[in-house]
Amino acid sequence: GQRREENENINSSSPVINYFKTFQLELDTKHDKYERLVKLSRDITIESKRTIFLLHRITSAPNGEEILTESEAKLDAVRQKIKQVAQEMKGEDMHQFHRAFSPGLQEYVEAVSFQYFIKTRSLVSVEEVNKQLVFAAEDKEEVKTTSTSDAQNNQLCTWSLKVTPVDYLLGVADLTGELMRMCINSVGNGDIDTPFELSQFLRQIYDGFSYIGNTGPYEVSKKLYTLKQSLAKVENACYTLKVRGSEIPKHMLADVFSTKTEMIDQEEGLS
Amino acid sequence: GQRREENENINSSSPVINYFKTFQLELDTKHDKYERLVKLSRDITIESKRTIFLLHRITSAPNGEEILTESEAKLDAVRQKIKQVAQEMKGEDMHQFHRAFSPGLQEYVEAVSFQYFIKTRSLVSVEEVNKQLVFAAEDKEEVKTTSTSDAQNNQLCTWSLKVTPVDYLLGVADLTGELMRMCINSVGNGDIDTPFELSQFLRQIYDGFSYIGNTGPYEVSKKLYTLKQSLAKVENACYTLKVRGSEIPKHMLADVFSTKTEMIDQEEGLS
Amino acid sequence: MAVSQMFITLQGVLTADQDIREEIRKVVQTLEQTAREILTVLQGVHQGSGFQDIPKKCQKARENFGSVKTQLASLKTKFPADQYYRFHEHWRFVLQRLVFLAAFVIYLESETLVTREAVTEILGIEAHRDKGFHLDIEDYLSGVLTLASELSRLAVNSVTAGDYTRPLRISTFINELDSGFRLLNLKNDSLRKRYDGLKYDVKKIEEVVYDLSIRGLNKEEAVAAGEK
Amino acid sequence: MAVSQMFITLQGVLTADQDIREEIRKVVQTLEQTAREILTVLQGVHQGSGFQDIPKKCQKARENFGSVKTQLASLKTKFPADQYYRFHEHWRFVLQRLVFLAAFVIYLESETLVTREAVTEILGIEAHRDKGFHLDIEDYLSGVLTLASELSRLAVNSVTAGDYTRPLRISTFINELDSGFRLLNLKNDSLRKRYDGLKYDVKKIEEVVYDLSIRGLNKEEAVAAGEK
Amino acid sequence: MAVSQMFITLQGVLTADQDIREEIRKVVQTLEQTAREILTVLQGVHQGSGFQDIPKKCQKARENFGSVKTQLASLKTKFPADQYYRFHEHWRFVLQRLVFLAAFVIYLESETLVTREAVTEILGIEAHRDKGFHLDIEDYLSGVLTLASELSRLAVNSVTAGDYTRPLRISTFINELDSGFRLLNLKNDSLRKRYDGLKYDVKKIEEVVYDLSIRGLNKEEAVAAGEK
Amino acid sequence: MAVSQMFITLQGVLTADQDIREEIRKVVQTLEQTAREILTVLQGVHQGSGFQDIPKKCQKARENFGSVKTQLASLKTKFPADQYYRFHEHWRFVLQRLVFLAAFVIYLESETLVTREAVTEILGIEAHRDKGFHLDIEDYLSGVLTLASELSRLAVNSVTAGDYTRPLRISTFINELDSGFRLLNLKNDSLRKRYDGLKYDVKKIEEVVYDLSIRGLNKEEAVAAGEK
Amino acid sequence: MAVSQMFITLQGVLTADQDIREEIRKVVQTLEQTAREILTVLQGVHQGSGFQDIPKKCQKARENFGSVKTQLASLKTKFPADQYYRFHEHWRFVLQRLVFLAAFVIYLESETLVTREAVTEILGIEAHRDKGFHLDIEDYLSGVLTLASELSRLAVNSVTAGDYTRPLRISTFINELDSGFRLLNLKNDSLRKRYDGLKYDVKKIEEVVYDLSIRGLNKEEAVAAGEK
Amino acid sequence: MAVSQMFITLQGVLTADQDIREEIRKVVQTLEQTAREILTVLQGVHQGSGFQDIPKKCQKARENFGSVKTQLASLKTKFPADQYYRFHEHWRFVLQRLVFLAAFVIYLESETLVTREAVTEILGIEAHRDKGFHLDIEDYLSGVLTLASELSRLAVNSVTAGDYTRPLRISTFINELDSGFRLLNLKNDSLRKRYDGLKYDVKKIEEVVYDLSIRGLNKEEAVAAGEK
Ligand SMILES: [Mn+2]
Ligand SMILES: [Mn+2]
Repeated sequence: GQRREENENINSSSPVINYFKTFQLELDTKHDKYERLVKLSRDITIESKRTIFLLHRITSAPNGEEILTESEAKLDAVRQKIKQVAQEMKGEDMHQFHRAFSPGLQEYVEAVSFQYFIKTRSLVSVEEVNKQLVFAAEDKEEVKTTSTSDAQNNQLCTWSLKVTPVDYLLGVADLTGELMRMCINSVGNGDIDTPFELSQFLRQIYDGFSYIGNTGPYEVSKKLYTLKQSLAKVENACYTLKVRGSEIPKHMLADVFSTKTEMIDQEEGLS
Repeated sequence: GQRREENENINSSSPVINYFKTFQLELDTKHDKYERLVKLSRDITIESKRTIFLLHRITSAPNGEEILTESEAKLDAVRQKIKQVAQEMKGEDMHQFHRAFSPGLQEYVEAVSFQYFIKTRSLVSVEEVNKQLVFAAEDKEEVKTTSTSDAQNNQLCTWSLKVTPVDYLLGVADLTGELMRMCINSVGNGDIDTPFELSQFLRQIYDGFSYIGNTGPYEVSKKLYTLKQSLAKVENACYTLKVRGSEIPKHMLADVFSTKTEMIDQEEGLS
Repeated sequence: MAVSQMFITLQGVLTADQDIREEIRKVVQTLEQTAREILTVLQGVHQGSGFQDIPKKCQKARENFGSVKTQLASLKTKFPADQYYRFHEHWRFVLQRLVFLAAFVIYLESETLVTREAVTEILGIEAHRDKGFHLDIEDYLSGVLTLASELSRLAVNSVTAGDYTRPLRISTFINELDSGFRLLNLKNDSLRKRYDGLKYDVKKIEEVVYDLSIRGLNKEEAVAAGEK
Repeated sequence: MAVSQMFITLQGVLTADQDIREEIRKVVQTLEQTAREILTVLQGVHQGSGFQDIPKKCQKARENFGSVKTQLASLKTKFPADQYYRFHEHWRFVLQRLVFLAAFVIYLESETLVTREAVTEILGIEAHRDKGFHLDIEDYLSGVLTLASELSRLAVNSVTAGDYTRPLRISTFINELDSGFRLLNLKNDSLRKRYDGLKYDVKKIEEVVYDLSIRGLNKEEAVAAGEK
Repeated sequence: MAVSQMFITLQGVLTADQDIREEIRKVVQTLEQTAREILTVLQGVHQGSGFQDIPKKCQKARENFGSVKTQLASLKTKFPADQYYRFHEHWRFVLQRLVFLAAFVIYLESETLVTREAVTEILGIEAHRDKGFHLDIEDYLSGVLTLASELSRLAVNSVTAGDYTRPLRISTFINELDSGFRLLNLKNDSLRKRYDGLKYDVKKIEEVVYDLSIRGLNKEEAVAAGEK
Repeated sequence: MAVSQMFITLQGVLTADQDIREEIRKVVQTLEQTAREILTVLQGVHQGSGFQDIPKKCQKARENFGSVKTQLASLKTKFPADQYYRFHEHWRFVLQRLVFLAAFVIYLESETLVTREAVTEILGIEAHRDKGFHLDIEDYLSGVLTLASELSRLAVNSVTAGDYTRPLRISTFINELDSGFRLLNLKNDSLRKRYDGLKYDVKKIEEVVYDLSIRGLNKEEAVAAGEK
Repeated sequence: MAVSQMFITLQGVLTADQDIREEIRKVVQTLEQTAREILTVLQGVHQGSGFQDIPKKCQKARENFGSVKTQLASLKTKFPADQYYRFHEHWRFVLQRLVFLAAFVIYLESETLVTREAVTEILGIEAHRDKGFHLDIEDYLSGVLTLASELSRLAVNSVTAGDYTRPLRISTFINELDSGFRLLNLKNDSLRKRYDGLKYDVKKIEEVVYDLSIRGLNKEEAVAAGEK
Repeated sequence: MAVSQMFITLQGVLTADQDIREEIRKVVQTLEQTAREILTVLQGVHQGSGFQDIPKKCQKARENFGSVKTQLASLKTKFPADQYYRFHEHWRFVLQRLVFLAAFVIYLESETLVTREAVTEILGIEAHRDKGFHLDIEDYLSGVLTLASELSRLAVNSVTAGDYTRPLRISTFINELDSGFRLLNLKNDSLRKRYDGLKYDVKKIEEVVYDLSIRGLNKEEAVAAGEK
């Protein structure tokens, strides 16, 4: 064909070409990092979700402690992944890559705040969440790699990652869904105190979100509807507990439950 | 609280619980596999895209061979990733996980058919694509792991993955976008034969897709509009070449281009 | 010409695929019809009088499962055995429904949870993928969740019919199911959504049991039952 | 109360964030105004008479860049230095536009491609992220692509103005740019879409050069130019 | 010119069509107004005092149906009889609403399900397609499903009003309806979706009956009824 | 040049317009902040303890409405009086919200429906279009519908807080509202869609009343109330 | 039982309806297949070599229209004649496509606009609604608009193929069409949207004619044509 | 009952509003019809022969604007003068179209840009908001942008018609327009989007001028013009 061949040869040694080669490297490096972060984020999401499932398995005191310990271990593992994100972010502007790992962090906030609620019946603050995301570099692995190149970094080096207020809010908004599930579960398990505690707590969060209203970003406002529905479910559950409790004097309730438990024992014995 | 504690203890030894523990394992295994496949698919997509970019760098004969060789190496690397997908699919119904890796395969088809067009000026068939996706298991690594457990598998074992007709069609539909880019590039580089070849080829693909029409799945029909636009761009480019060529007798064209090239040389010499 | 020939071949493949789907759809329609008939038979247990002749209803349902077996046997001839998940969406819904119906029959007969193996036997299909046309685990679980919701309804209606012990037994059964499901890590899909409904079934039954307890109706009956 | 207090604090953070954005928006608006003014100055080169006094126009544009510097200096005081990418979207568009304008001036002055370093100097910002308010690489590239499209227009208009050599020089320049961009692996984002436009600019200039060639206008001029 | 002449003719047809639609829209608006009035009359039955004078309310609604008849008679004059389905969408919604209202009146009067024939008589239209302006079967079914949901509300409110037997009768009626619908093989359209809602109505009414049973309120009444 | 002179004039007009919008936006933001604060105050009534001090909460809300009045007074100075509808979209949402809040306060104080006149008095604006900055009728209705949904929540929570008579009163109130809305011929717009939600609020409250009735809790309370 | 009997009857009607739709769908599928084959034949004219044997291609398309006639004849036997609009959606799309194909053939043969009457003759259906299975006016217009866009493509490709006079004739034809459409008062529906696209076709063809004019290629050819 | 009385009053207001809208819609339809007729008259200038009798066409269009005046005069009687923006959306589109048509006539007559004042005079409405039914500034600008795109088409067609000087004059005119728009600080709305299209019109016209230049057709004509 009638292609210009000489032109090419000239180009390949041109300064523009060499200049663009550095751009190629810069862009590829950035995209590769972004991709690694997306993968880490997916891992963080999945493990956080599994932690939440685990925490829903707490239904009574005996297995409670055990599950809390197990969830702590799981969250530690998640934090190890977050540490990897933090390492990738060392020296970077985290906002540049934020979209890549934000979904994972939100899910982590959901899991960690759920665990915190179960332990303390209160809301974990964004500061407390972030406190756990400061990592020291004393692990064997890192020491090994670090000691060869910059040995002086050996002990001072820490990595940290900050959950943004918006990530935190989005995680807490999703937490309310889990709290609603926990509430309905409690009613089903005959636990009549937890639902009232939960409705109190959820109302506080709901009031908080309505106070923020539309001053936050769109993603936060978008979750308000679901949040309102979760609150309605919890309020309805408490309403039902109250209404049915009205048919019997309050002091008898304990008896009712113990009787019921006996009965179930009997049933079990038969089968 | 008034929680039923005994009930839990009974449950934990119940046959239903043990039964569900097997479900837990089965589901987790499946989800983990799905996740690994999604990650592989992303890798396949990215590397295929980069291969396409590489192939667009062919503008003249001298660097053509070199780039083709390099693209072959890149595609080999992609196929190694596809091999990992195939390994994951060994003994599975690939349709169960198809959604996880289908985007990657489509992008691979796009890349491989683009390379094939450049080499042969024709359309690679789905059979030819699949022929390259049969993998032998003679790599050192696999032999090592295989030899311990089932040694007899050592030599016979092959893995393969089939691109479905729909994946193939979707990949080819996207290929037309790349062909359009190649066409416009050619015009810009003063190559006046390639655009006419491309318009011929694209029209054939377009006619093929119109022949299929809406008998295929929705995703295929959805791409028809873009395909039509790409064809229009290519037809317009050829039209322009023809119209401007009409102002000068055909046999003079070669002269015109050589003159131009000289001129450019001159320019370069000055700078 | 090469390209047009290739597209004619591809179009052939696509058409063949659509023909398979058409065939599948037809069989699935008859399956849905049969499933609706079994459902109508079993719905009778919710009626006041229906509590007496549960065994008869189960018997009748079991006969209908004969037709289901034939239809499913026909279904599996409609497509290549190793492409189950290629066409899964077509029968997924009706299969979940059939699992529920089988699980309901088994529960009414023996008050136990049907296993995946047992349900596949009733339906005349395989329990494991590598054996042939099988039952997907999520479809099995989905059918079981429908059972839970049906049982919460049954608990309510058995009280209306004057049977005060059944709700207690249902309560035990459903609580066990609930503990089982809690072990699972579900994705955010339709199964997860259906599982979220289970909590409400558990809650409903808990309320029925509570209503009986505060009226002492559980003991009375227990005694009465003991006397029988 | 703890929770409500926490939300009040969060709301404070969000409000502060919005205030920052509001401040940024204001500065960006003045930047857009200045950019439009520079554009109007430079657009003059497309007019028949404009080809004579290119140096004067560049000079005037350079003066305007003084205001840009001041405005950008003000912009960087509006937010914490390490949160560039948090607010990037706000100035991204205008910065790309300013890169284009700087690149256009440089091209008109010296017919060379402005480097990232040079453009940041003109704008009074940093070339590298770790130094402070910098120029994102994709914004730089995006501005350069706008230059390409402006040059294809310039090639057309310089023919109208009777300048037959400029198109040839633009052709060489743009071809080099094109070769450069081909080296990049772009994502499917707006930069990619803009890069796709480059092919059409190259094509357009090729057509102009062709039109000149078949009329022998390139040689004539080359000679004429040589004589001057 | 031939082409323009042709388009003038076409425009004539289009205008005629638009005029028809305009006419239809106007009549449909008056129909909606009348339907709202009937609804207001019938809504009275949910109020505590409303239970006494149901016959009077039905009487008043029947009078309003006189206007409906006139309006529908006018509607059918607005377009050629064989183009019913061309304009169906315009009156579909209000017709479903009127079916519901007629079915509600009939239920309140006689606690039976209005037949398609009966409803068309009340509305003064045809039951069968080939006779003229008729009632489409799916519109009939849709109206009946609205009745079911209204009855579940009525069951709740009749308990509040102290009428403990009505829920039992409603329960029987709704169960029959449910069995009836189970005989239908519905497409996956809006009717199917509305039918899926029926099971919630069934469940709601069963729970009302349960609430009465566990408190012995059903027997009491039954005795009281026996005594009367 | 004539054209450029003309555009400079036009830009003057555009700038003035944008400045007005900017001013409006700022006032609207403070209005939204105040509205959110009132909401936070009033939401306290849903808390178990909140039922005691409703009057105190209303008092506090009324004080906040003082700020609203000032802010709205400021808003109306920001644009020419006859251009209300030109900028309507800016304050439409917050005005609907304020209507709701005023209606909620009035309901909590006197259990009556705030009239359009009353609400405009609380907000310090005009009831009628020709008097100046007024309350659009659809905005009024929209705010009232929000009240209905808040009251259905209040009915639920008042039972939880042990107040069994409030739901009965809410039920009567909502039924009246529902009848009122049925008199309106709404267009197929967002208001119509919101009105469709009203029937769910009506139903929800009827169910609360039902739950109280079947347990005799309505009578009990009535007696207790009589004793007071 | 009365209700179940009634529903059995209803199901009979529904089944009949579904069978009709199934039958229609099958015929429509074969029509689509034939339409695609005609399209493939006619698309050949865009290939450089295709310009020689247009008559042969038209001939072949005409033969295929024989099958279309048979298939449409079969289609109209599938449902009662007065329910055309009940099932219109099923064949609407393919009918528009066939109108386009017939209009394309007629244009290629005689460079005239096919009339509604002519197209119905080619398809073997009625031109007027009251005669039976007819061609809806909007479907006719939609097919004609597709022709316009195909002709703009043809204008481009005929130049590529060296035919410089055809674009001029196409331009005249399209301008007539455009004037025709401007006589219509279209609703704001899909036809209106498609008509908005016509102006791009007009513009495209005008640009082709321009390209020929400025190079004197129109005159050249005109002379050549005159010489013939 | 107080509430129902209140809602009856509200319905009165709503009805009045709906009647106004209906009236407005009718007048707007006749305006659209007239606008289409003017457009048809003016489209003639793009045809080869149309270039001769531009004055006659303008004359005819001017007559049609008489009807426009009457219709607009009728429109402003349909609603209270201070509610212009309440109903703005109804006539916005047609008003922009009329602005374009008036601007086109003025351009054809005098090759100048119609001022806002002039266009309002042609339409018989006010230029300023406070005088009554006026022309919104953004609607004026929108109409002017439509003119730009029409002129780029005219440039192309005038070359086809052999008029080689008009494109040069159009080019100058459009460049002035472009500079004018660059003085505006447009919001990110539909006007901004339409303005972004202006640069394509500018470019298109520059390419036409280029085509003339490179072939020496501009000089030729200039000479010819000089000779006249
Ligand atoms: Mn969650
Ligand atoms: Mn691609």
